[in-house]
Amino acid sequence: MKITVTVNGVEGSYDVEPWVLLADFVRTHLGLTGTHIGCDTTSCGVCTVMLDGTPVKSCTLFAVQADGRAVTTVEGLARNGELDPVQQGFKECHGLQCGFCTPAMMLVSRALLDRNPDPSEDEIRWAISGNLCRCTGYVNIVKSVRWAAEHAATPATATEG
Amino acid sequence: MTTTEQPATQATPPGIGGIGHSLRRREDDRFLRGAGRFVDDIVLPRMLHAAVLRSPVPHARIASIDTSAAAALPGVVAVVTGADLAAHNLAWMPTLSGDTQAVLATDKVRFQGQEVAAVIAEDPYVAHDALDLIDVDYDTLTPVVNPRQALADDAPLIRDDKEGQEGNRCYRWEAGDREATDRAFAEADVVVELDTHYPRSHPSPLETCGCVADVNPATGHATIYMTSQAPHAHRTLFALVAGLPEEKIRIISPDIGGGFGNKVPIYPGYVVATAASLLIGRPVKWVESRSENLISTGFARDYHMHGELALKRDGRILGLRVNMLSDNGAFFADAQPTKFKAGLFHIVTGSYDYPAAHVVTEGAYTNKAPGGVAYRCSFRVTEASYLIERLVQNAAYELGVDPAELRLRNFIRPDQFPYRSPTGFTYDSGDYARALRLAMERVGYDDLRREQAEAREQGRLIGIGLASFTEVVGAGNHKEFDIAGIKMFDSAELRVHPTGKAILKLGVRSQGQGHETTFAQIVAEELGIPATDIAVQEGDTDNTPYGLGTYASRSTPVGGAATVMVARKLRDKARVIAAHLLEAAEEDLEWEPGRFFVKGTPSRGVTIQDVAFAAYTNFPEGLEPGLEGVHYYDPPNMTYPFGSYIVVVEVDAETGQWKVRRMVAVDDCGVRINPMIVEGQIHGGLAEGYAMANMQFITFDEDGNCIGSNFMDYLIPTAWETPRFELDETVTPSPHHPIGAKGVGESATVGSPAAYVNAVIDALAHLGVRNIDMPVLPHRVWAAVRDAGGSGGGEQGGVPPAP
Amino acid sequence: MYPARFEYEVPATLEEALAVLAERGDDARVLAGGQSLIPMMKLRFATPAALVDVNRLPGLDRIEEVDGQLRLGALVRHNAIADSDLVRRRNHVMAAAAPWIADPLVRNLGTIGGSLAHADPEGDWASVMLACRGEVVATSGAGERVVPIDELITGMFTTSLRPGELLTQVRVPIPSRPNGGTYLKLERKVGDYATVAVATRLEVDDGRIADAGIALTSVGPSNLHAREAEQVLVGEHPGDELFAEAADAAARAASPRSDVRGSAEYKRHMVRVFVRRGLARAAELAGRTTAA
Amino acid sequence: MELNHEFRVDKPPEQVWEMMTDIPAIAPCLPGAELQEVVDGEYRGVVKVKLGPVTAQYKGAATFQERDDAARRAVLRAEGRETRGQGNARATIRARLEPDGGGTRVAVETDLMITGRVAQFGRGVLADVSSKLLDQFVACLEAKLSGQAAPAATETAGGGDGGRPDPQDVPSDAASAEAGPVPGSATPGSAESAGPAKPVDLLGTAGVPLGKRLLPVVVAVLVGLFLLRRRRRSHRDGRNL
Repeated sequence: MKITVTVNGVEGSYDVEPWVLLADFVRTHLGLTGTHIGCDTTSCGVCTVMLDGTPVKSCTLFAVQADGRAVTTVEGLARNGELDPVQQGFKECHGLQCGFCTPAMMLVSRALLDRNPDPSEDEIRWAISGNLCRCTGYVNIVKSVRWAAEHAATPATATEG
Repeated sequence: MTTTEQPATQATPPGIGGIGHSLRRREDDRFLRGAGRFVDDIVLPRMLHAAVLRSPVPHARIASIDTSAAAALPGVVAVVTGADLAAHNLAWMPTLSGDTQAVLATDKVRFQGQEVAAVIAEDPYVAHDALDLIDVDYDTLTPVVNPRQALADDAPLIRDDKEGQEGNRCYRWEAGDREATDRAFAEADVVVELDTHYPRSHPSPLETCGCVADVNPATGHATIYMTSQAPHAHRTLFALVAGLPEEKIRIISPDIGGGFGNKVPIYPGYVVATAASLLIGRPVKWVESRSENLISTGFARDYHMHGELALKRDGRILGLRVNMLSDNGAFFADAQPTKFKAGLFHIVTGSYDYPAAHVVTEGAYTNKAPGGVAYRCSFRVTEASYLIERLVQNAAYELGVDPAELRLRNFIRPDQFPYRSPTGFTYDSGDYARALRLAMERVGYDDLRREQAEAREQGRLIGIGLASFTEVVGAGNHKEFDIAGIKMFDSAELRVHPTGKAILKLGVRSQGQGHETTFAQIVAEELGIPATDIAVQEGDTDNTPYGLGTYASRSTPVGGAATVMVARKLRDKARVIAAHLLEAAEEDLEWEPGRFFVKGTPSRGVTIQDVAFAAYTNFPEGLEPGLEGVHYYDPPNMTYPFGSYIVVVEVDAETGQWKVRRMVAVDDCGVRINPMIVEGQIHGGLAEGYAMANMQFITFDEDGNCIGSNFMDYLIPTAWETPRFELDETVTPSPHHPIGAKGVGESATVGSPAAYVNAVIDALAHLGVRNIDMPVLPHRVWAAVRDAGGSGGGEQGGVPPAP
Repeated sequence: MYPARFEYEVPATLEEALAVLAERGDDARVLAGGQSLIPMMKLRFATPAALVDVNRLPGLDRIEEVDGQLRLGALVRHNAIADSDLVRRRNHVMAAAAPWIADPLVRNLGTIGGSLAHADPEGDWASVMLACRGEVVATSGAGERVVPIDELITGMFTTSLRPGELLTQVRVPIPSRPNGGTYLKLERKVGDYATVAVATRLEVDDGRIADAGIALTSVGPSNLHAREAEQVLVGEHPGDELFAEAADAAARAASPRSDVRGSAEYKRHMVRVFVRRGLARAAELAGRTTAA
Repeated sequence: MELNHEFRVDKPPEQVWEMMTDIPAIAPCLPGAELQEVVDGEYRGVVKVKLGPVTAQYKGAATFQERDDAARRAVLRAEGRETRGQGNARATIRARLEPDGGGTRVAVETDLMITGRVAQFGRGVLADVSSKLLDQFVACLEAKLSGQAAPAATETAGGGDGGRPDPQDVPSDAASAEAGPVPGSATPGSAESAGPAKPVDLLGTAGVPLGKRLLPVVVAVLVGLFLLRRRRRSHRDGRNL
């Protein structure tokens, strides 16, 4: 089936079988492997992408459903080579360890900040509660999002070392 | 507030970024852009896809397998069965504990989820379509789902494949002194007992296991990209299992999406994919699903423990007696040092000083997945720490002493180190009382006890749980520690390039611990080369020196020490070159981070970069050129991180729900190389401890079904439930580690479960509740409260049912 | 992770959708939010021959107040309900339940119509609707029929929707009297199914309970409507003793099973606790509200 | 899982015994079942199931392990598997008839073992499904034994299952034939006629949120090829896991 999807700002036409999941399409057809797959039951959220600006689990959506819509993956977070404040925050605050859940966490965080530029710790924890992390205990992920909220408009500050 | 024995160690300026700097991680850059490279991201030309057919039944004889319909499906290249593998002598493989494990079942299936056949196809959808077409006829047998059932006289024999195996016992191992312990118990005023099951758990890293096997049909070279925490050991085992020449095997462990012990063993999928690639001559990818990961790969825990603590009325501990029965599943595949059949469980004496202990361990085969991996812990220390910390807490209730006070009375004192424990460990260093006092101060212990008493009068339940754990990490020393015969040393190779930049190659493998940053910091500390100028390479057996890998918190204690040693070797050589450049005697040179200078004339000096250039361009006559070296580090002893955790909970007795109000964790892991990363490791461990205490477990029903086979049943806490942690630290360096570091990746998982459970028990202790097995589920709490008045003693066990 | 093959239809209008459903009959499954169906397909528990994707049908994503009813299009996503001021003002039970459905990302796609049609006994919306006397509109080529939730849910994963029918709208009466309600759910973590959940609703008139709604989740083969417990309440003055009596009646109505989430005994106990607490909360809210 | 049933039929034991051991005659009482052949005393057949979005097909066989016509006791062992390898079920059924006045008391103990991918997804519902299927089967059997037209076994099983306490609190007696059947659902009437069984919508049966529970179960019932009726006392559960 032919579909037209705008991925990270670039529109393209693709031929895809209906049973191909969006996660698989993004990874295999587009080679955007920053979107990961971690479970079979729509539980872990490591496959999160934004669909028309809303975060969704791309393993629970067929690629054909994205026809005519805009998909943003982690590869589309940086603008003109400059990291999004969320990406900077994750680095500044050690919001990632193995890096497997990180793309999803950052996309959900970006969507949260778009809606609520100054979220409380509870609001952050609630917003990321559809996504699992095994490494960080979430502490530094929360800090990273706060950092991004506080540095929304400013460029990255120097890091130690 | 931070207390340290020595000033915070930041000998180097931020520009160099040695030990003590919270350097931002170098590996982050690729992950932040989605440019990490995990096994499933690897795509090779003409690559095929493997899918594994698994047994739906826990115990059955295979009557027949019909693969014809699957083989006939367009797109299917091959269907592989155990019989096919047997023709190549690959149907069975050795486990890490010297047992054997079926790659694909030939005779019987012995656990639900066991590998029975595999399909190799052009794409993964077709591979899965074909799985549906394989017809297997099973003659089902009675499943054994509980180790006590396994050891009963009439239990069906699970391992009828093993010659001479008569029952389902897979090992028996003792430590300590039985007679001395009996004597101690004879002198006791009080004996406190605890019978508890540490439930089966699974590390379940978010990336499942998988590989891409690429055997070149022309050269016979096998390149295997694999989710491996121990690529070198895996290469050797592959050579032994598959009979491939070891020089033709290259294991590449790319970015690893979490390991936690799950990626230590070799799994049938790796072997099948490699064998298929070898036979077909094309690359083969195998990536397991989440449920495959949960039902078939290395589990952890599943220890049935009985502990008895002998005490004097004044609170002095006299001795400990422990009987432990482990559920090892269908194959004894525990990842642990050969000599120790129950890992280092015999460190169960804990942080306390008493003369006698006796530990009897016994293991049973059951119809469950094999494993017994060190899930974010050092070889069964988690179970040990849990048992002793629960026992001590319960002893306090029996004696009417405050649980903190009882611990303080019995701690090993700082002046007793090195301390020889009654089961044979030599603890390197510690100051347990200081860590506990700090935790008590941070949490406001005395005020909390007052609040608890007041709340009880109002009918509210508050509990304060403590755990003062001692861990043992950094295996090994070669005399006692080997895995499958390979001694547990580790290695580092350092090459300083002419321009003063360096590359460090290690035998260990990061799975998120930040090795690319911390190990560079060690070199920066020792050589003064900025950490940002040092690349760290791991996980490619062709390009890194031999090592045993990353698990059991051994990277920093062993790989880190190897790094220090190789850096020091190069610094010694650099001194010779510097002396040559400065035309001074070596002994007249002084070292400051990054620079040698002539004593008394600081301006006369050369930088390490100058020296590096000279090592290739202008070295003294007779000196070997270059500035490279390698070191294999055989640790003289283990390291013993410790800490004290205090958890405060509120319990709703009506619903059995409990909520963590405070969680204060004081950790002492010796010298901290990168405090930011250390804290991150502790956060993760505390969260996993909470998970196990609260919700995360695998159990089985009496028919042998694995309950907890997916993330809807195997529950992992989200950010919403996970408590907020308050960290603090003390620093007691390891005296035998070259920079005094001890390792930290697992302490928090080892120490914290007892603190959470103790907190819930503490809230209910006045009602007579003494045990609720993990996970402390609301219905268990409710039942414990309900039964507390009766003869049941308010105990809630969690042992899976036997048919 | 690899669903079996199927044919995909994506009608642009309701008429088209109904025609496709009529033509496909039992071969086709309706794809709405897909958050239950697609996982079943990934696990290959479900292998439908065709999916009819109704997500592009216009007009099914609105929340409106019409004729004393709250009307929600079948494609209204859970999060849209959680975020809706109208729902918050008009229905306490729905407002309380919405944020606890699945997890935030699933709520972005999952729909109320899909949930009701899926009829999972551990699903939350059916209990909410039972307590609130909701009904659904089932549309087919033959026209529309309005089906009360009691009649919609016929068993575990089973509804009285007929072949060719599409659930298009959910209707919930807006009480005219002071009222309150809530949804209490015991889940072990975000995204977990309820161990036990209870929807409670009260309407109060002149100090007496004029109408009551109680329904139970995860304690029977389908969501249970605790009618006897409701009858205990109607006509009486709200109060702790009365609520305890209703709670006992509701607990008797439950037929839970022991499983990994808890013993049958515990679940029955939790029904009692939640009904009591839920009614107290409902009464508290009713005391605060005035007629709509 | 053990399911114990006892019931009384208003007919003499010899007659009940004859009817109950006539497997081909009672097999159609199992929703969606088709007895395909009898080979050397082994009854072989398939059961097709449809549950919401879930469809599955089971094949299985049952044999008498013991059969004492004089004492009117029998042990039937049945085993089946899902044709795509997703699960297995096994049951041992011990049946015993005792004279009871002019009628017959029937006691049946079923030891049911269900394994497979679906059984891994939580346990409670599987048990629900098993009981429900047995109930449907029994309702049909009872009708047969008492010589009435068989009720629509397939289409019972709404929320208002007679075995539950306090039925008035359960959603209506959804046994109405209108409730949810899918065209082509086997009814006992049609199933009795020869020909391939069509998938049966087991109304109240499994499914799951995420495919959580399903129905290897069904096979179990194939098993149940026999017996029972309204369950008096059934161990439904077991214990806390």
